[in-house]
Amino acid sequence: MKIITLGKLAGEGMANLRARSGMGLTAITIITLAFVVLGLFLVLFFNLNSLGTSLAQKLQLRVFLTDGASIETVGESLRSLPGVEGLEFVSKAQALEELRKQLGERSELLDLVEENPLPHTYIVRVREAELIPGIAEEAKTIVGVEEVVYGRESLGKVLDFINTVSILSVVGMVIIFLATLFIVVNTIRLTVIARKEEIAIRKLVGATDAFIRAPFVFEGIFMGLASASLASLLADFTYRLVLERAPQAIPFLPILPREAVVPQVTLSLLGLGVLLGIVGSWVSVRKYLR
Amino acid sequence: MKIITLGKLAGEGMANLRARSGMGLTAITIITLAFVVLGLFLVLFFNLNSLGTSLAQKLQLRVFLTDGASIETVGESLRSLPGVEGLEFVSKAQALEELRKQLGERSELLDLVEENPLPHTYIVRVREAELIPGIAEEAKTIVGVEEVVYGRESLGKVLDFINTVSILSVVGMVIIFLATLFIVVNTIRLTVIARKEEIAIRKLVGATDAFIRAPFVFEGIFMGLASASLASLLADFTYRLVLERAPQAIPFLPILPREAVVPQVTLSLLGLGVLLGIVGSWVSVRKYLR
Amino acid sequence: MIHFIDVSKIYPNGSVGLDRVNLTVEKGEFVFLVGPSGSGKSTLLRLITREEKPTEGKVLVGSRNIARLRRKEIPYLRRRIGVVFQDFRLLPKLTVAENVAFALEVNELSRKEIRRRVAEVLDLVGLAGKERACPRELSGGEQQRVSIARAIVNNPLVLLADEPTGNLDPETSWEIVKLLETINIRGTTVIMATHNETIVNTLQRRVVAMAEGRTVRDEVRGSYQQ
Amino acid sequence: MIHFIDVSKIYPNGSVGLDRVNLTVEKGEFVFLVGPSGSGKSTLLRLITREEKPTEGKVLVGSRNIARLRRKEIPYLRRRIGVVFQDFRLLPKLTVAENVAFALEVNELSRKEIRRRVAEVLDLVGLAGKERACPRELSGGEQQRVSIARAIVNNPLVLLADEPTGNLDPETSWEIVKLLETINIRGTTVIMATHNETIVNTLQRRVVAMAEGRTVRDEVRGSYQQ
Ligand SMILES: Nc1ncnc2c1ncn2[C@@H]1O[C@H](COP(=O)(O)OP(=O)(O)OP(=O)(O)O)[C@@H](O)[C@H]1O
Ligand SMILES: Nc1ncnc2c1ncn2[C@@H]1O[C@H](COP(=O)(O)OP(=O)(O)OP(=O)(O)O)[C@@H](O)[C@H]1O
Ligand SMILES: [Mg+2]
Ligand SMILES: [Mg+2]
Repeated sequence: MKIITLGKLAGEGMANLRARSGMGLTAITIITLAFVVLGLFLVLFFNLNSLGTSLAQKLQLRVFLTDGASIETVGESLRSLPGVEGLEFVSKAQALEELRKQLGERSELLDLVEENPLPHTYIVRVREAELIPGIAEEAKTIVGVEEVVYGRESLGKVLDFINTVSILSVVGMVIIFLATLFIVVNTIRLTVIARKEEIAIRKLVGATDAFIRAPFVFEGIFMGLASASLASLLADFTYRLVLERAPQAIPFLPILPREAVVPQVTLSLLGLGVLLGIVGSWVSVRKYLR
Repeated sequence: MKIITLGKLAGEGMANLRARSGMGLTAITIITLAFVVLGLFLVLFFNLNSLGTSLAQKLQLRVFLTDGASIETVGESLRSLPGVEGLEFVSKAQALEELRKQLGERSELLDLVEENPLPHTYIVRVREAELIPGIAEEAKTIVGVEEVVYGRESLGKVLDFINTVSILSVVGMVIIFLATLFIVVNTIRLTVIARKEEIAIRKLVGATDAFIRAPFVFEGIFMGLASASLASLLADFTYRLVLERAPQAIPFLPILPREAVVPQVTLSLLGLGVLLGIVGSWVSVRKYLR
Repeated sequence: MIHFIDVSKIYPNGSVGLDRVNLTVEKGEFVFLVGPSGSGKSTLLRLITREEKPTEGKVLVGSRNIARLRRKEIPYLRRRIGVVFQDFRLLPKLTVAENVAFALEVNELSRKEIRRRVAEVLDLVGLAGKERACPRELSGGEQQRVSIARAIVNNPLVLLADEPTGNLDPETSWEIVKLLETINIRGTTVIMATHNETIVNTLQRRVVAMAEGRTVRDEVRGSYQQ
Repeated sequence: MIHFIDVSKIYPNGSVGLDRVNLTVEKGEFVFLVGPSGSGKSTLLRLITREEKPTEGKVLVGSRNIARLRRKEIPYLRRRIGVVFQDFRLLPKLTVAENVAFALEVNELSRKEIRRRVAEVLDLVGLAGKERACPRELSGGEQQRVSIARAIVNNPLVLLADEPTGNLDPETSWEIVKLLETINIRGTTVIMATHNETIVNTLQRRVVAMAEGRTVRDEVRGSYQQ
C-alpha cells in the first residue's frame, strides 16, 4: 500500500471518529477512565512488588549470646550456616542504646538500672524468607547461643497478603483490559455497521481487505492512544495526590517515588492503547470482510 | 399493556440475548467482571468508612499529673472543658503495669527500678478530632497538670488519607458504572441495529413506543441482573479470600466481617444491574423511535 | 376520506417533495399515482402514514388533520392504514404466518383471534397452505402477497402501495394488481404509486399524475401518458 | 470471454439458485437476462463477481476459473467487472464525483489521474456539471447514471446490470438503456437482468431466458416472451 494511501486511510479513520463524535467521545472518555483505574492498579502492583522485595530484604534473625560466650566463635558458626547472607554484631552497650531510643521520653527509667541486662546480639541476614525457621533451629544448637528470635509467622503472613492483593490487582487489570477491549470492539463495530453499505460497495469495486480494514484500525489506534495519553496524565495526577498524603499517613508502608512508577505506567498504557486499537478493530471488521 | 403481552415481550428480550448469544455472553461476562471490581470498591468503601469512624472514636489525649496533685480537682477541671466527652483515670501503678506489658520479655528491666517513675494519668475522650489541639492547650494551664500528650498530626493525616482513598474509590465506582452502562448501551444498540428493519415494520403496522421498547428493556434488565448475581457471588468469594488472610497480615487494620458487607454489596449490585439495564436500553432504543 | 389541502413538503435539505398539492380520495376508490422519478409520489404516501409531516397545509384522514397528530396517537392512525412496498419488507426469520401475525400483535389480540384472522387473510391472498414457509422459500410474487396480507389483516381503511410490482416480472405483477383489485372491490380504498405503463393503461382506473411535486393530471379513467 | 460450464448453485438453506447452467458470452456482446422472479438471474450475476461460489461446475472469466480463485485475488477480479444495481447503491454523503472516484481509490491512482478519469466518465454518462451534487439532489435516472459511471470508470471488461431500471419510470429507463448501449458500442460487454418487456422487445438483442435456475431459451435477436 502506498504511503499516501495509508495517510488518506488514517485520515478517514480520524474522520470516522469525528463523524460519530458523540459516541467516539463517550468511548474515549470511558476508556480513559478505565485506563486510569488500570493505571492505578499498575501503580498498586509496582508498589506491592517493591514492598514485597524490600520486606523480604529486611528478613532477619536476632541471635542473643550467653554472657561470656566467644563472640568470634559464634560468629564463625553462624556465618557457616547455609542460607546466611551476612552478620551484623550489636554489642550489649549498643543494644542498651537502642532500647533507650525506643523508650524515648521514658528512657530515664534505664538510668535506674545498675547493670546492663541486655545480651550481645548478632543480626543475621538471610537469603530467602522460607529458610528462616530452619536456620533459627540450627543457630539454637550452637554453643554460646542463648536464644534466637525472628518475626515468626507474622512476616510470612504479610508477604502472603501482599501476594494475594498483587494477584487480585493483576486480575483487576485483566478485567479492565478486557472491558475496554470490548468497548473498543463494540464502538468500532457500530462504525462498521454504519458503513456497511460503503464496505459492501468498496468490496464490489475491488478494494483489498487491507484497504477496507485500514481506516478502522486507525480509528482504533487513535482511540487507544488518545485514551492512554489522557489516562496517563490523570493517573500521574492521582498518584501525586496519594504521594502527598501517604508518607505521613502510613509511614510504615514505603511508597515508590513518581519517577519510579509514572514512566512505566505511561509506557504500559500507551502500549496497551495501541494493542487495544489494533485488536479491537481487527475483531470488529473481520466479520464484514469475509 | 396486557400482562400476557408483557410476558411475550420479556420472552422476546430473552430471545434477543440468546440470538446474539456470542455477544450477549461476552457482554455479561465483562459486565460481571466489572461488577466484581465495583463490588470490591464498595467493600473497600464500607471498610474505609468503618475504619474512619472507629479511628475517630479512638481520638484521645493523655494528661500526666504532677506528683501530689489532687486527682479529683484536675478531673473536675478537665471534665468542664468544652468538647470533652469523658475521662478515664490510670493510676501510677496501672501505668507501670501497662509499660510492663509493652516491654514484654524485657520487662524484668522494670524490676530493677526502685520507685515507680510514672505519673498518674487521665485519658480524655474528645468529641471531634479538630478540637484536640485546643483542649490540649487549655489542659496544660490547669494546676497539677505536668504534661499533655496526644497523637498530634499523625492521626489527622491518617484520617485525611482514608478520606482520599474513599473519594478515589467512589470515583472508581462511578467510572466502572459508566463503563458498564456504555457496554450495555452498545451491546443493546447492536441488537437494535440488527433489528432496525423489524422496528421500522413494527412502527409501520402501528406499534406503540412502549411495545417496541419493551423487549430491549427486558434484554437490558436480564443482562444487568445476570451480571449482578454472578458478580455478587464472585465478590463474596474474593472477600472471603481477603478475610482469611488480612487479619493476621495487617492486624492493625480492622476489617468488617462478611455479614456486615456482603448483603449490602449484593443488594447494591442487583439494584445497579436493573438500573443499568433500564437506562442502557432506554438510551439505545431512543434514537430509533424518534 | 383522504384530503390533501394545499400541502407542501420541503425536506430539511431543501429538496421539494410536494408543492401545494390538493387531492381528494373517496372511500372505495382505486387510484394510480404516476409520474417521473422524484415527482413526489412516495412523499405523498409518506404524509398519509405520518412518516413525514407536511411543511404546510392539511392532510385529513377521516376527519382528522393528521399533521396535528400528537406522537402518541400515530400508532393508532397507522393501524388503520395498510402499506405495501416494492421490496416487500418481510422479516426473513419469521414464517409467513408469523410475518402476518406481527401486525396483529401490536393490537394485543388473543392468540386464537390472531390465528383466525391470519388464516382468513392468507386464504384471501391465495397463500393458504404456505403458512409455515419462510420468505426465502417463496417467489417474489408470493412474498408480495404476504406483505399485502400483512397490510390488510388489520382491516385498514386504506391500502397504500408504493411500486408494489417494481421487483416483479410482468406476469407476477399482473397477479398482484388483480389481488389489489379484489381487495378494493371488498371495500378498501387503494392508492398505488407505479411506473408500470402497461398496468395503468390496461386497468383504466383513476390516474393522478405528478411532476415536480405537483399533481398535473387527474383522470377518472386515465392512462399512464397524457 | 465469460463461460459457465455445468454450473450449479445450491444455497446453504437448500434453495436452488442455478441448475447445471451452460452459457457463453463473448467479448462485446449485449445480453438480456430475463425470467420470472426466483429464476436465478441475480445468482448468475453474483457468480461472475465471485460474491457467491458455485456449488458445482466452472465459471471462466477470461481464461481463469474464478471458482478456484483465492480470497486475495478476488479484488483484482472485481476491478475488471463493473456492476450496476436497481437501487443505485450510492453513498449519500459523498458528491457525484466522489462516488465515482471511490472506485478508483482502491487502485491507488494519483489524485490527478483520478480527477481526469472521473471527469471523462461523467462526461460520457452525461453528468458533466453535476460533479458537486449529492445523490439526494438528483433524479432517479441521474443517480443510476452516477452508478453506471462508477461501474465503468475502471474500464472493466464486462458491465453487469441487475434490473437497473426497476426503480425508474419508462422514459428514464430508456435513457439508461441507451447509455448502456453506448457503453457496449465502445467495446464493453454488457449483461443486463431485467423484467422490462418493452425494452427487451424493442432492442432486439441477444436474450437468455431463465426458469427455475436453468437457461431455457437463448436467442440472438430475442424478445421477452417466447
Ligand atoms: N428523506 C428525504 N430527504 C430529502 N429529500 C428527499 C427525501 N425523500 C425524498 N426526497 C426528495 O423529494 C423529492 C420527491 O421524492 P419522492 O421519493 O417522493 O419521489 P417519487 O415520485 O417517489 O420518486 P421515485 O419514482 O423515484 O420513487 C425528490 O426530489 C427527492 O430527492
Ligand atoms: N442468499 C440466498 N440464500 C438462499 N437462497 C437464495 C439466496 N439468494 C437467492 N436465493 C434463492 O435462489 C433462487 C434464485 O434467486 P435469484 O435472486 O437469483 O432470482 P432472480 O431471478 O434474481 O429473481 P428476481 O427477479 O426476484 O430478482 C430463489 O429461489 C431464491 O429464493
Ligand atoms: Mg418513490
Ligand atoms: Mg434478482
